[in-house]
Amino acid sequence: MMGGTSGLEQLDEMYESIILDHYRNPRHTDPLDHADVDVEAQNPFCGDEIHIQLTLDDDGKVQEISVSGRGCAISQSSASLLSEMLEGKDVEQAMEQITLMRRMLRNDNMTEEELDQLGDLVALEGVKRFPVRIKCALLSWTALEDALQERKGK
Amino acid sequence: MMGGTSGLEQLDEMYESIILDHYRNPRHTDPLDHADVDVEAQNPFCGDEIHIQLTLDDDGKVQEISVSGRGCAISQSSASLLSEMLEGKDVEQAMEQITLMRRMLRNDNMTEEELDQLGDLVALEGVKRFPVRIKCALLSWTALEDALQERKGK
Amino acid sequence: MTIDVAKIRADFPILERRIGDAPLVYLDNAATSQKPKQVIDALTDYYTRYNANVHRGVHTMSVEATEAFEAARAKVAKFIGARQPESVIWTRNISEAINLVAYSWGDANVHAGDEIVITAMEHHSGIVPWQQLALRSGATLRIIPRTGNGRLDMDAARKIINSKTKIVTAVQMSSVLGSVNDVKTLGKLAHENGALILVDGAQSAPHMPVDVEDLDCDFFGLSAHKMLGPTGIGVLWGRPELLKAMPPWMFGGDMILEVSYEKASWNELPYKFEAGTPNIADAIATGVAVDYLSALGMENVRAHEIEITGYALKRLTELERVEVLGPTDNADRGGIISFNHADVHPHDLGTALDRMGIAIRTGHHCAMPLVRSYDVVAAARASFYIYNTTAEVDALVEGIKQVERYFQK
Amino acid sequence: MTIDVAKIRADFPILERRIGDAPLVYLDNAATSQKPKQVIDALTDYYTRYNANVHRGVHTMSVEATEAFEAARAKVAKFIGARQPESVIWTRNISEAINLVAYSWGDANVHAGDEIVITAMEHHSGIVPWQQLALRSGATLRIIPRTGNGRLDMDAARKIINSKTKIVTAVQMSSVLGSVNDVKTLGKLAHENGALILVDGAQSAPHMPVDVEDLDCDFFGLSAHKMLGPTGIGVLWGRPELLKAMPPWMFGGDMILEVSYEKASWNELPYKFEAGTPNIADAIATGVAVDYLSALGMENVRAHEIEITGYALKRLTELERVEVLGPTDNADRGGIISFNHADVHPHDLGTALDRMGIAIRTGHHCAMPLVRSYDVVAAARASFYIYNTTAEVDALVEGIKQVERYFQK
Ligand SMILES: Cc1ncc(COP(=O)(O)O)c(C=O)c1O
Ligand SMILES: Cc1ncc(COP(=O)(O)O)c(C=O)c1O
Repeated sequence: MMGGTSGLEQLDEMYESIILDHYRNPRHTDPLDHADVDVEAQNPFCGDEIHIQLTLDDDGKVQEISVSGRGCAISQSSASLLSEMLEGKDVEQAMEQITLMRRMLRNDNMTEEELDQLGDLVALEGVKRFPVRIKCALLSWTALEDALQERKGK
Repeated sequence: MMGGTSGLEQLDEMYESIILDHYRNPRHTDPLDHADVDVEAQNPFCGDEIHIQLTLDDDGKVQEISVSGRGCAISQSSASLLSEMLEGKDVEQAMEQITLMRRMLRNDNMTEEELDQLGDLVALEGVKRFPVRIKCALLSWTALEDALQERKGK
Repeated sequence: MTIDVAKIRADFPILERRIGDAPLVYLDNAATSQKPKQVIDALTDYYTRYNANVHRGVHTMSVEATEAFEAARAKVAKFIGARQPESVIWTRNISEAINLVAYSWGDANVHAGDEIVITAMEHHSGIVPWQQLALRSGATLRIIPRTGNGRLDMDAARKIINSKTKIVTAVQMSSVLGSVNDVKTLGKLAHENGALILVDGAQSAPHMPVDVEDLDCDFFGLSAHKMLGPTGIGVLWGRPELLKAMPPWMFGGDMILEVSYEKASWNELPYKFEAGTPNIADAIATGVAVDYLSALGMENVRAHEIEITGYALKRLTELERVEVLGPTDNADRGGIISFNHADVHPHDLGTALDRMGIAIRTGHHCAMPLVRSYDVVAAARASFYIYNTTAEVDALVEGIKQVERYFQK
Repeated sequence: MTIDVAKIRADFPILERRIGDAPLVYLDNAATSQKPKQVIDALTDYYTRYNANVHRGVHTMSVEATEAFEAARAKVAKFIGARQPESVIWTRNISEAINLVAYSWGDANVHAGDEIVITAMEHHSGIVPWQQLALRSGATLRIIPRTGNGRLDMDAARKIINSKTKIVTAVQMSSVLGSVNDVKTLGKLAHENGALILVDGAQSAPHMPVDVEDLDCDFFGLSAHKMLGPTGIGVLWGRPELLKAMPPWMFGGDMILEVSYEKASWNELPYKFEAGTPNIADAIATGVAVDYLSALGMENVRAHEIEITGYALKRLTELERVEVLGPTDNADRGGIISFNHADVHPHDLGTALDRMGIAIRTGHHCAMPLVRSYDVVAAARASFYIYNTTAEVDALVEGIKQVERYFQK
């Protein structure tokens, strides 16, 4: 028979159980009526869609979060993980996490401390070994980054 | 030394002495004041130019001939040979010669009779072994053919 | 008679390739086909023996290159049933071929109030040039819809094509659904209404006999890379009288008869549409690709693909969680099968199958409106060619089952 | 340091070729260069190991092909001193690159009353796209003349380039005269007048160091086939901010972000300008060609060519009946020498030299107005590259002498 089975084990590097859990049970999916940050993103190459909504309090801290979309396990779990990451963070801190996330996927040298700071997000590290999928993992992060940067610009 | 000498002998197949003679001493080059057939042609790829002028008598016989131009030995000698061919011919006969000339250069099977009919023009037969030069040999012939055909069309 | 797949496979060096530990199972032929060594050797032969710029050259290699280049054109003409080699224009790919028509013919002939008709099955390359022509000219773009079972709605076509229609464009085989469309009838409808028809042969020319005279179409396009040829070369065929009347589009060397600073005059067909140094090597190799297919016989190529597609449809529709987009009956259908799995996103499926050496395509397949009409944003697609076997179909199906289990873990 | 010609020659299989009994002496490099085996092998390697359509593919070979394709783009960017790889757009050849600018930038920015400035040394591909843009827009085409000794008349340029000028286009090296033009100064003149400059690098990029940042030009074009690369691929480089502002020209797969029937949005640079499946194999091979040249060092390439050109000028000007068109001093001059023989028409000379294995080009070299300005309709042209030797120059000169004698018979 062609197409040996051995190959599938390598997938474990990307599809950690925490990823599959977030894919099947995405967090914070209820839409918000009103949002201070509202951004939609698409990956034109695979059709993945993400919609992020946030409300911020007066100190610029994230209050309410909604993240929803459709697409592959990587883009959707990453978005769900992003929603958890945002809990209790202010804009500065969120931006920091985005930068760390990017660096992890770019295979930059990361210190122990930095990896610690990423928490559950480290589950996405394996994606870096699947270069075409990095865009999937970053879809929601790039969208949020753009939206926050634009907000800052105002 | 590079570029052996043997090669040049093959040129004799194309540059028969009669060709070189017509190249150096082209016939019928004086322009006519008035012409019944007046056609210019160019080979855009090598820049060769030909100008043919004819007067015809009432029976459609060629009376006066002028053929001039500038270009390579093949295009210019062929034009000069064409001018000789035209002497005393009527339009029908000229068209026949043009067809024979084409066939000879296309390497069609030609009968002895047909080759006889071409007379001096047989000197151009060697051109068929130099495919890029066939256009040179036919430049004036195609121009004349077009002009005569157009005349007939009227 | 059908084709000898084992013998064919021996001609394709890439089929020896392994992906990780697994042998390559290449099922992405609708994106691009693999190349037989004959085609690859033609490139090497050209570059090691007679590489030279064509036309205008008096030296031996230039003459040889010109002859081979023009012979390739004649081979392609014969392959698609075109009577005049000069009606075959080399382009980079079919996308350029369609752009050429939309700009050169379109800008001269399509005006405000006119209608341009495309089908619901067009590739982006068959949508956007016409959409943009419509925007430039003020014409209206109209779409022949698909039926529920992935066929063109020919009744609707009869209404949509009318006296306002200037041109109809249609894929002969859908790159997503595999449907083979009745472009001959569309052509008749177009002609009855004084319109032209352009047939997108990107997926048909590689896989079935094509005869532009029999189809009675006005333009036909193809990409060599999908039919055993190299990347970087395609063809626009057009009825000579149309091409003659069309203004040139790109300007430069080779397409010119005479130039002064004030004006230029144009060379004859096909050169009028071929500006600058052409893709000589790849044109010659395309001639060899066409020789290869002609030697197999396009009827036989088609028969093989009907067989393998039938088998694949049978096996894929047995999978409960898999849904095939488009026709599941094997009539008027080519070897392209798009499908979705209820539990595994196509992107994840593609990555997982790749680990087993199985190359499929996933995404919108450059046909967003069509894919979206199935209420999905992406699909997986397996597509077959002359070297594919039923054993490879089995590998695909077994692979899908394993991935299914993996994602249930 | 200069280059090791014997070692280089061993890399070019075609140089083993014989024409009849004579070894090939290839002096038609301005038309197209020969290819080292490294470049030819890159094609074979691609087609036998990782041929797949680029972008969008999840399977291994598609990823490999995409990486190699984009790496080649980055190599070309580096080779011409461009900082952003995405500012390098693959085209079929430089002719297409110029057409792209004339259509996309030109139609949007050039209007009636504006002026377009070209030089007297442009190739047809650098004349006709601008001439036709002028005709479409109502702009005026103006020509920077040449001086008697085959240089651009820079005093005239200072007058001709004015506030009405929208774009200046200039060959960096003339394909007929070999003159190297001061395009940097032309660029300054253009910018001082609020105009852009497009540099035609068809003959310069293969033969001398090029740095688009140092030249401070706005667009730069080249054809790979003239610089050891395959046929069918060229490059347009443009300043990113200009390219970003320009509308796309060809429409189709890959250049699109999102499509509905009503509208489409465009992908980012460079893809916005690359419609349909690109010429993947030839792009990758172009990267290898650039590697080859970079390993030699473009300074060394230039030094070798100055040497051989100097020798050729000396020997050719010794021939009484031969007249060189253009500069006979070897300063600011590349390895292209056009000439005429008083008694032998270039066409006859070309055929005769071919019998001795010597490949030169004859005709108007796609630069009719320039050639005519020398009051001839055709010229012979010898052009050199890295593999040419002074012994080959001797063969040419001896060949001309023999032909001279032959035509005296
Ligand atoms: C200066 C110059 N520009 C443009 C071109 C056109 O190149 P291509 O035919 O590769 O488009 C040439 C080629 O001869 C050239 O020498
Ligand atoms: C039906 C159809 N048309 C057009 C194209 C575009 O082909 P290319 O990218 O070679 O221009 C494709 C390729 O996917 C296709 O399948």
